[in-house]
Amino acid sequence: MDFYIQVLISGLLLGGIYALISIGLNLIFGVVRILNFAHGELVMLAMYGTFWLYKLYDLDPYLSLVVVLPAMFLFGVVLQRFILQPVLTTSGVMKMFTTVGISILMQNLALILWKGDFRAVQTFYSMSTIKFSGLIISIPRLVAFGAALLSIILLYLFLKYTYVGKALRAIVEDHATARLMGITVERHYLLAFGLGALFSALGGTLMMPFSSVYPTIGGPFTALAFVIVVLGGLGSMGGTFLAGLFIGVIEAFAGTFVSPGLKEAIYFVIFLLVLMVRPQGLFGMGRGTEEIGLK
Amino acid sequence: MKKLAMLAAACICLMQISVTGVFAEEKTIQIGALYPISGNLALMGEESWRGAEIARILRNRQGGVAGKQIVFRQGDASTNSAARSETERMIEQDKVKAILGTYASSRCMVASEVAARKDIFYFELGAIANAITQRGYKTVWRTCPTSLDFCRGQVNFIINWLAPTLGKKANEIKVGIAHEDGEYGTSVANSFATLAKKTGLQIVSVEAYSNTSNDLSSVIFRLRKAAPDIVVAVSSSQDAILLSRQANELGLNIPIMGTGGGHSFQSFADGLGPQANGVLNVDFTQYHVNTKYTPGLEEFVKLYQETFKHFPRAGSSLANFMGANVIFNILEKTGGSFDPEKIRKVAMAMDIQPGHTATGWGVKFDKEGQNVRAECLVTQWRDGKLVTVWPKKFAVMEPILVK
Amino acid sequence: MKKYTLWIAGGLGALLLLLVPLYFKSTFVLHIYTLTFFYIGLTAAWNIMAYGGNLSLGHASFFAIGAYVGALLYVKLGISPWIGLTGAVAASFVGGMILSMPLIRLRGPFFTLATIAFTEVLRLIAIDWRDLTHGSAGLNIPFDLGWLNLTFKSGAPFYYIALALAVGSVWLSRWVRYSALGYHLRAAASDDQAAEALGVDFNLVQITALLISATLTAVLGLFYAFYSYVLEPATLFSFELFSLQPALNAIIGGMGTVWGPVIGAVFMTPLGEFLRFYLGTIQQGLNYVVYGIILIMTVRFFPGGILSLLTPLGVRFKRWIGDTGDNQ
Amino acid sequence: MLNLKGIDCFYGDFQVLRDLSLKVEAGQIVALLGPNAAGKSSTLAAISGALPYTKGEINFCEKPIKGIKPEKVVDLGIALVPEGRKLFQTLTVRENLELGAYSRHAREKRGKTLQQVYELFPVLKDRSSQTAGSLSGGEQQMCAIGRGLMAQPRLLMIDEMSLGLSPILAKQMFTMVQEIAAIGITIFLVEQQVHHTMRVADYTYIIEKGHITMSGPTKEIAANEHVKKTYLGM
Repeated sequence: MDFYIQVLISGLLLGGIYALISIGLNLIFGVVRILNFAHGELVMLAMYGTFWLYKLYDLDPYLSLVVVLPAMFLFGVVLQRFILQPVLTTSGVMKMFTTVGISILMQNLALILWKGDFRAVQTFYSMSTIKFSGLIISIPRLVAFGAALLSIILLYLFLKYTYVGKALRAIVEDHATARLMGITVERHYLLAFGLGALFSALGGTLMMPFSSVYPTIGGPFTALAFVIVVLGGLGSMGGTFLAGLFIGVIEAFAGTFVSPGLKEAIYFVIFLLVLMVRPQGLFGMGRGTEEIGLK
Repeated sequence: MKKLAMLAAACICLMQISVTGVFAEEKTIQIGALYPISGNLALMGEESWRGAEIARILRNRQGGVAGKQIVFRQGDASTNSAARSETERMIEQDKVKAILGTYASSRCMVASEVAARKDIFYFELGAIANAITQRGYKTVWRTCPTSLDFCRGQVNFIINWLAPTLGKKANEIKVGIAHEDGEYGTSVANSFATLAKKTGLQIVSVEAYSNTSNDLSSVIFRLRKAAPDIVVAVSSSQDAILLSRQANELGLNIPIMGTGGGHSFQSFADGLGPQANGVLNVDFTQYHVNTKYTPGLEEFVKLYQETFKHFPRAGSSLANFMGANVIFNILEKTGGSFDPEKIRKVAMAMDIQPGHTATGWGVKFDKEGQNVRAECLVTQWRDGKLVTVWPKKFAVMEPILVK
Repeated sequence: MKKYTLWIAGGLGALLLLLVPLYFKSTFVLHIYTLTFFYIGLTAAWNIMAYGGNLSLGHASFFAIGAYVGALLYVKLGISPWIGLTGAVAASFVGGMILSMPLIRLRGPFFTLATIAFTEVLRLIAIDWRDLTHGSAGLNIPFDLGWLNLTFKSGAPFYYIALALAVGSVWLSRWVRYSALGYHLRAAASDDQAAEALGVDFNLVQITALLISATLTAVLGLFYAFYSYVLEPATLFSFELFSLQPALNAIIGGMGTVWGPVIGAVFMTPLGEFLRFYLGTIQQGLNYVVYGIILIMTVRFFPGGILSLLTPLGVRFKRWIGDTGDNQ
Repeated sequence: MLNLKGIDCFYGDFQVLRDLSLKVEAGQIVALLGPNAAGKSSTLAAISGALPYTKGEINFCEKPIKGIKPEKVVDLGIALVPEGRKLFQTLTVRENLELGAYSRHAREKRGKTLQQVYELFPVLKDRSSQTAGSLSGGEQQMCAIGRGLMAQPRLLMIDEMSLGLSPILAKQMFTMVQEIAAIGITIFLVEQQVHHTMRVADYTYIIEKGHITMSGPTKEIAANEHVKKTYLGM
């Protein structure tokens, strides 16, 4: 029994990180309606930021958030303003390919600037664990999980109770009508992209104590985040969180009891099944999704 | 209309430029150097290339081969398809008569196939798949160990050191394998399983995982259940760190033995810190080794540091250095000629005993073109350094058992 | 009169292409041509789905299905790849049917995501199913010369095979475009509801396009496998090489048109080789940086692709190929 | 107040508006009537800046508003209640109303305006914390109009208000419109529902195939034989 609980804990902790990265994507996907193929690269960039702050200035990964988060927010805003905004009126396909271009560009710039080495941060708490009644929990993973939970709650409150948050929700649902209300949609796109980058950066930085970074690390995160966002439902932060945990747990159990090599395949199959049976997402609102491809 | 004409002209130019290379000069020896220097394998590919490059620089300083300077025509085998294109290009456009490379086995399989069908020499200095020299081509040679040699190194160590240390007989030793499911991990794991069966080791668990995975807890759980005496890990890069970290997080108290790749990288120790201590590894010759048996190693490291401004990142550059030197020696003896018969004769006649090259490997090619005197050494991470611990003559420290 | 002379020009062009292997002895040149032909075929096949406004980023799956089925039948059972073709077509047909189950209800980004997920699943299975595919270690096509085995010493036979495949694919994609199916697809692309109001069964149209596109891709995959003699999941299921690249070619050439994909492939394939050679060896990754910039710039400044730059000529070109009305 | 002069407007290759001219005088209720697909919604889209027009000009309070983006048109004091309500279904009624007051001049006073809207439509106050999607058709229409009022417009344009409402409800809504006009807000009604519209409108335009075919004080229009036959079914 303990064994199953241990696997479950592992999956939940992993799912927290996944959720964190995915809410960033959900904001971008939901608000700006761009299929952001460069999402994993945002995570990658944040991880490198954390690494270099640690390496050059001996800054602890958690402290480096102070620098990395604003920087990544700004990066997201710039990306949206100068690269994506100009193609916003073209078809979805074109927007998507712009992000593919950004992804290729960022990956290879990282390769040129920082080489292919995998880099890790070594902190005193990297390996620290909590042990009780035969269960082991990694502290940095727990911290990441807590941060994920906290930031999802904060984001929820922000969307629920602030005026800007309400405007963002309105845009998720119907940006044309939001415009009729006088909502400056483009400016909110900037905000959404910035926040999306910020949450991805948070996920990336919190992973650094127990993970390593290299130029091509982003790809799998992009795919994963898409799966989670679709499962959780567009525009639904709670749904994304649950879907993140769900995928984390599925991955842990499938990996442990089926085969570690097939764990990704299993969640992709679930993804396809969900698209087949309930395309509006397992937990989600799925409202306003008709426009971007769900019937 | 003007736009179109310009576009068409540009297209044609592009075709032309990509098709017409710069022709080789007579006064130099042109060799193709094919490595994956972009894409997923870029890191080790580039490190491997550096080894060959150092060998070239050194040899040119000493007067080159048969009085001619050596020039590398570089190719980027970033994908299998690129490996093929680049091989064709180097042969047809750059007119190279021999190619060295490749680090990754699948790239080598493609590239050497192209080269062999055109009777162009292919010298493999770093890829380890057994099949490379088993296809019956007379122009494909390999100076480095095969994946079977890797596993031989591991199995010898397990039987001759681990078993006595644990107070067990060889056939009581249980081994768990965790390998990345790429071509490297799969072929090494297959070799290990084959060899282990012959020697009576028990394999209790074989876990394949994707090297892009960001969580290996399931691998750890499965290994924990199987409870082996040692985990043989075949990791390509960051997954080596991840495996060790999660083993530690999740209380897998079993010694881990890497198989080159990610376990040989300095980043492994940098990332893990003290936790890296005691992790075993089997690989090409590394830098902390009994230099009596590796003449030329210190010179290599010195020149590497001068050229690239830091300590070599892994032993694969050294292996490529050694291999490139063997090729230069062969060409020296043929007087710079690429005549197949001459090269074959010279190569087959080569007979260097172990302990006389920079990697400590001897040189003796078998009929298939494989250097049978290449061997893998067991190393161990000790205080951030990858120290050779086995076999004894190469060792600079005694191995220790860290769970 | 004018049309007559243009036909002659076209014929001369075709003849020149046929003569290329006689003139160029270099297999490298032939290889670049061959590769370009493969990509013309792949892009044209991919484009058939794009007529309906649907963007697949999972065509590597069909490519790999064709390659694996053909190669496995040959390596394991000794069945000639020419007969194996039927197997490849059948397998990709089944694959297309399976994929169309989730796809029926999806459009836009979700459609694309589903195709990616489908490919990932197949890729992971191919890696895991080692008894059959030898996993990542890969399968080799043995070097047994002969037409029946699709194994040759010179580059010329594959040059002609690839040329024929390219011509065939473009012809098929053109045929589809101007058939009732193509008309329905384009109606569906421009406005679903209007199309459905016209009595077009959108699902049926979409699935038919998918199946044609999938089987064509599989056929190309089979020949590519024998051309490249090593099969491994990392290459055949490669997102960059066989899912993304055809889409890129089509977009850069002009998506949803007959000739855009051809122009895109003819432009991009040598460019990729050229960039890798001239930039990749100067600084690792530099070629892809340039590649990424080209992509971003194309979308931004020429969203209609290269073909849209050629519009003035395009009209004349259309007249030349005997195409009336119906601009793109 | 609002003045459209010779508007030509295309939807792709298809011309939706031909040389369209109309005027909305301050303080009036003006109606634009016409059959399906006559160009009614396109006219509104052109005014609100969502649909560019190739010829002609639109003036609001004597100032040209061509090229002003939809989100800025609201700031001028023009609010549109779109066809089909277009409420933000997952947001609450209150949130919907609040968002109506997004434009700068309206935002400061949104608390006060909200009270006014609640007075006008008491049912919205009761439903304020429900999601807009859970409202009935009539309530949704009230919410949509309320949302338009939240922008503190000088001109309120309502597209197909009666669509999908029961005759009794529709009648109530038109009475509401009169109440709103009484506060001093100019109203531009775009309708297919002729009877009720003519009951409340001061001035009426008839649009057919993208062109104004008839206009005049509502009473005159109602007396017109052609209108009687085709629109009033008499």
